[in-house]
Amino acid sequence: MKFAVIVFPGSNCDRDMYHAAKDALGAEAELVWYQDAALEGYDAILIPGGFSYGDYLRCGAIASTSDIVTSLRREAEKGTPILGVCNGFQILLESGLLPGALIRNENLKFICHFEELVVNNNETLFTTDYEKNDVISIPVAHGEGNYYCDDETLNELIEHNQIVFTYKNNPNGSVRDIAGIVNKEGNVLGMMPHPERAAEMLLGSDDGLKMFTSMLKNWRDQYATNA
Amino acid sequence: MTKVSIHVTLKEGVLDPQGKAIENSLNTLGYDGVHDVRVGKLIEMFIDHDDVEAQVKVMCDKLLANPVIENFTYEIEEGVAQ
Amino acid sequence: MTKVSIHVTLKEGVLDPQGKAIENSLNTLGYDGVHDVRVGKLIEMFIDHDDVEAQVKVMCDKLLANPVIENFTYEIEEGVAQ
Amino acid sequence: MQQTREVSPEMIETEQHYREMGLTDEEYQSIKQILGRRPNFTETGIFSVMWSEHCSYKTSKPLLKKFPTEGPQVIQGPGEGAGIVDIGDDQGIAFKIESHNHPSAVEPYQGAATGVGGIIRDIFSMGARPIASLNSLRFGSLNNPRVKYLFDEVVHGISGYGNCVGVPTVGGEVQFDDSYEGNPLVNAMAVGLIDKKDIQQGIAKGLGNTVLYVGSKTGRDGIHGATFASEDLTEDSESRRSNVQVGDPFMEKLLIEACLEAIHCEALVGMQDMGAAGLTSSASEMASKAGMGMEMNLDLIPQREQNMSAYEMMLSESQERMLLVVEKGREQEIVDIFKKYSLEAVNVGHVTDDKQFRLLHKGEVVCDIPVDSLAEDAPVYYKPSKVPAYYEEFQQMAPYVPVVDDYSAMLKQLLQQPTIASKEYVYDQYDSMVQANTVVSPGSDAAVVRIRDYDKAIAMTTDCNSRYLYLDPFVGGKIAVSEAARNIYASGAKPLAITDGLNFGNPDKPENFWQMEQAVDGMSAACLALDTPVISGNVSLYNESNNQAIFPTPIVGMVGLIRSTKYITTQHMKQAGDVILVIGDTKPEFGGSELQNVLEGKYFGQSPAVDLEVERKRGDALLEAIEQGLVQSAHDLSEGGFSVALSETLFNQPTLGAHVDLKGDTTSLLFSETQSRYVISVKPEDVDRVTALISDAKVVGTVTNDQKLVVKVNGEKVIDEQVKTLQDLWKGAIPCLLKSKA
Ligand SMILES: Nc1ncnc2c1ncn2[C@@H]1O[C@H](COP(=O)(O)OP(=O)(O)O)[C@@H](O)[C@H]1O
Ligand SMILES: [Mg+2]
Repeated sequence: MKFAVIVFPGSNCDRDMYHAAKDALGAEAELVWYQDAALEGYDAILIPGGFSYGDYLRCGAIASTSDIVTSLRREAEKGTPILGVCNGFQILLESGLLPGALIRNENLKFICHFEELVVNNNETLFTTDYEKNDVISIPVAHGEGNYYCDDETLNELIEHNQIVFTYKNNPNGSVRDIAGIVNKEGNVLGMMPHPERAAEMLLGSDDGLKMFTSMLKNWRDQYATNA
Repeated sequence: MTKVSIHVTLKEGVLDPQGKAIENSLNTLGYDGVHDVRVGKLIEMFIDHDDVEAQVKVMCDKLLANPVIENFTYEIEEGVAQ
Repeated sequence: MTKVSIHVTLKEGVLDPQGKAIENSLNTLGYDGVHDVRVGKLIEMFIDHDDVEAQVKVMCDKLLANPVIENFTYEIEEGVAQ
Repeated sequence: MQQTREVSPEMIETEQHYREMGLTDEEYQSIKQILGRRPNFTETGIFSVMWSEHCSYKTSKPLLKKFPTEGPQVIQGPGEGAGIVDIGDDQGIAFKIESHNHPSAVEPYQGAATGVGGIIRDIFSMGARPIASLNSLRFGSLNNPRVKYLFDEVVHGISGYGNCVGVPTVGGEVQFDDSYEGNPLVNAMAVGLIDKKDIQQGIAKGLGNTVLYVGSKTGRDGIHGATFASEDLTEDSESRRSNVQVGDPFMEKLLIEACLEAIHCEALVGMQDMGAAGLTSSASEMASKAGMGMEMNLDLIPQREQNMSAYEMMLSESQERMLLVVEKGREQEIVDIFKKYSLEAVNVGHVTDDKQFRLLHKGEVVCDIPVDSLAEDAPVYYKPSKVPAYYEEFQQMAPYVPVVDDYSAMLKQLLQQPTIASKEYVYDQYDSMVQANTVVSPGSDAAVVRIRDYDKAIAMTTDCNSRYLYLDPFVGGKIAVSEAARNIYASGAKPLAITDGLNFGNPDKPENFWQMEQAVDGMSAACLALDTPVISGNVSLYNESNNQAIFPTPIVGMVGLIRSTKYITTQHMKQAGDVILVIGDTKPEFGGSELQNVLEGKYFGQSPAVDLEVERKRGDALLEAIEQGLVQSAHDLSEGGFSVALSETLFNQPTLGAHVDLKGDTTSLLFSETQSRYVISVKPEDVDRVTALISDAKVVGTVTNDQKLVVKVNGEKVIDEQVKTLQDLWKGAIPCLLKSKA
């Protein structure tokens, strides 16, 4: 399985994501600079955290206007698994690949620590290795992770089981304690917490690794089916 | 060269933590008649273009405001030379 | 109840990295006539007070603007009822 | 449009305008002699910044010479952007500390942010990838609203910049004392990892080679200049303008990636960041170090504002700028690398062989100065020093004997002292984990970052208890280094080297200069004893408010090597049933202690003593025990003494408690700040081996699972508290102070 990690100017969790896929999971991974706009030939696409374009204007806004996002949309339509973490989640929202928006944390401060998440949906391409309602420990590190959407969108998210992760102790004020959501088709997942920082016990938790193993297993299954 | 001022404000209904924090501290400082504080952005720029208004609209739609949470208005100062 | 809009802008000479990033992005998107983009804050509020103007000035001095790097202006909309 | 009004060379001399730029009469005369003529306006400005304390270290140089700087572990000592120590496997660790005190006092957010940006540039300009940063902060009392504002904004600025550039902020310290009321200290340390073969120097070698300017454009930032230097300003124009330096972490992030790519290009000859005195210092130092000269055409300098004069460009402190020297004819290779990151590398000049620093502007030579006179040959002063009266008085005093009647209440009060209280409010705002290498985040003794692909890690800390230095700068200087070493040892690391951030008052006052001398002597002695040479540092003088100097605050940033990730140790108790030991005896030492502060509201008497030989022996023995796998947790004892340290080992371990049983003087046992002590926990079966290795370790109690802290002295229970109660007080103290209305 081959992962692409998109690198925007100002991305800063790109290498972390790369190492999680390559070293912790043992898959193939490549860093793809945002100007090398081709995303064909990868089995999954990772959009890392960081401060693309310095988070200026709105987090993820400027990155979402770059050409590579056009390729990203094409891949999303094709069904390629796409995982956006933190700034990657913000970029997915700004580019309309996921519904809603992220606004500043309720306490107006950047927060960085481990948080407990509840796995609400373990039937996505990204979460099948978890049990439903598992509580996992994954770090958050963000200033604008307060998920917002209007009631109509929220009802849709609930109706289609799109809320994948919620916080046990909401740290940022997000609607319905939302930490991560998936699109209706189930192949684009965005989340604020950083699974790539929880992929080895040496760093305090490997609860995030199952996201990567889930992607790998589901890719294998699909590969087996197609073959 | 035309000077343009764009006001980007949060939509009604969208929580504004910053506005609330400012309101609280103003109230704490003794300015208790202050309420409904909202914080938005003021983006100022100069544009060289034939149809400034059309351009401003597109730029706001495409980049400067996020329609999920924000509204925008703009003012165009005719014939400004720097 | 009076509605007040406060514009907080960066003083001349102060680097505005955000404005610069927005300008670059707009230029990259093809809006190349855009230049000198500066980003400020727009703070809107309602005030119940006899002397709104005096109060607004003090609030800006004390809290809303950072006098070391920012300037402010304000508009008071007379007789606004929400 | 505001512009600098330039004064003629004659007027500079006759009206003594050089004084307003900070030059003395003698210095002006020697400039005249060096040039064989009167310096013009731009040249006077250039001399004034290069001969300032910040760039020339003219008063501190004689002291800095005393520091031990050598050792087999030292790859690069003081003199470059940062020092480098060897960590094996052909890898080195580059690190340095830098102060941004005065900018932070004026504009705390930007002051702190640009401090972080500056020190990170020092690291990657060496060719090292920044892998961690720390910060050491000092403020006045948190009851003061201005101090609250400074504290909040400084932390916010560090977080805003550090998080964005993607360098984890893994540790630091914050202390509060009245002496910092009007003059906060903001020192930032950055640490980088480098392959030895990639080490760069800031050097302008090779006649005819090209000088490239990279990064942000130059504006009028930070030119506070002389009062006359501005046109008569109407009040209006004054209030519309500002010269405050603003940081752009996004630009810095691009520079990091581009510069670290550029070091692999053989066309690159030398690289240096533009720090204090920007273009002037980077260019002249690079040329002087190479024994060459440099010529630049200022018309080519990328400028953010209109009509900038040569003086303004050369003195600007705009951030996020780098100067590169590149082989002639191969500029394009470098230009292309920067282009990938949307950065322009602009050819602004070339290396000459006449050892002159020559600048052209609008077709005229605006500066022609022997380059060595700006750098290596800047003046050096030997200031008079004098023992302060207060020190002699303190030395005569009888030892301070505190009286405590309710020990539990005192422990609770100590845990709420802002200097001791949890700093979670601060470090929660820092991204301490980006890069996914942070093994021990803020909240233990030293921070630990692993070295990817190797089974090793590095430990880092900043320390300085300035209260001891105030009472006795010589002993306090020794303690500052020793305390840093203790934190490094306790985390399972071998101390390697230090960087020092010397923050003092006005050196022209002999009493202040004496403090500097003594502190440096004390630090040097400790560095020798602990085998931790000084590999980099920074000096910040004139830290005073209301004509009162700050406490002498030579901050020590230390780095150590953890030889295997198995040895990584934290301060927290691990398991019920483990045995608790204290290493080192306790004496009644309360001068400069937190207890003295609580009881008396001031510091007086003698500082605790320190025996460097004992310090080293205990540290080495503890490390030996750790490396033999015998130690479950280790924590050094510092402010507040044993009771505070023991409490800290239980915090954030929700299931554990501790019962200890001591004999002796209760107040000393609980609160004395005797040096060179640790509290450790070991498995019961390992106790004998540990006491055999560490001769002065004594069993004092056990780790329990009742979530209580129980202390008996001479058989009598003096503390019996729920850990949760203590923890809530400790965690809540700073947020509570910030919220309270003064
Ligand atoms: N400004 C800061 N930035 C990051 N971490 C900090 C800061 N201040 C304190 N800390 C962290 O809080 C913990 C306790 O600090 P401190 O009480 O100074 O420890 P010690 O007494 O062991 O030196 C340490 O892990 C330290 O790194
Ligand atoms: Mg410690």
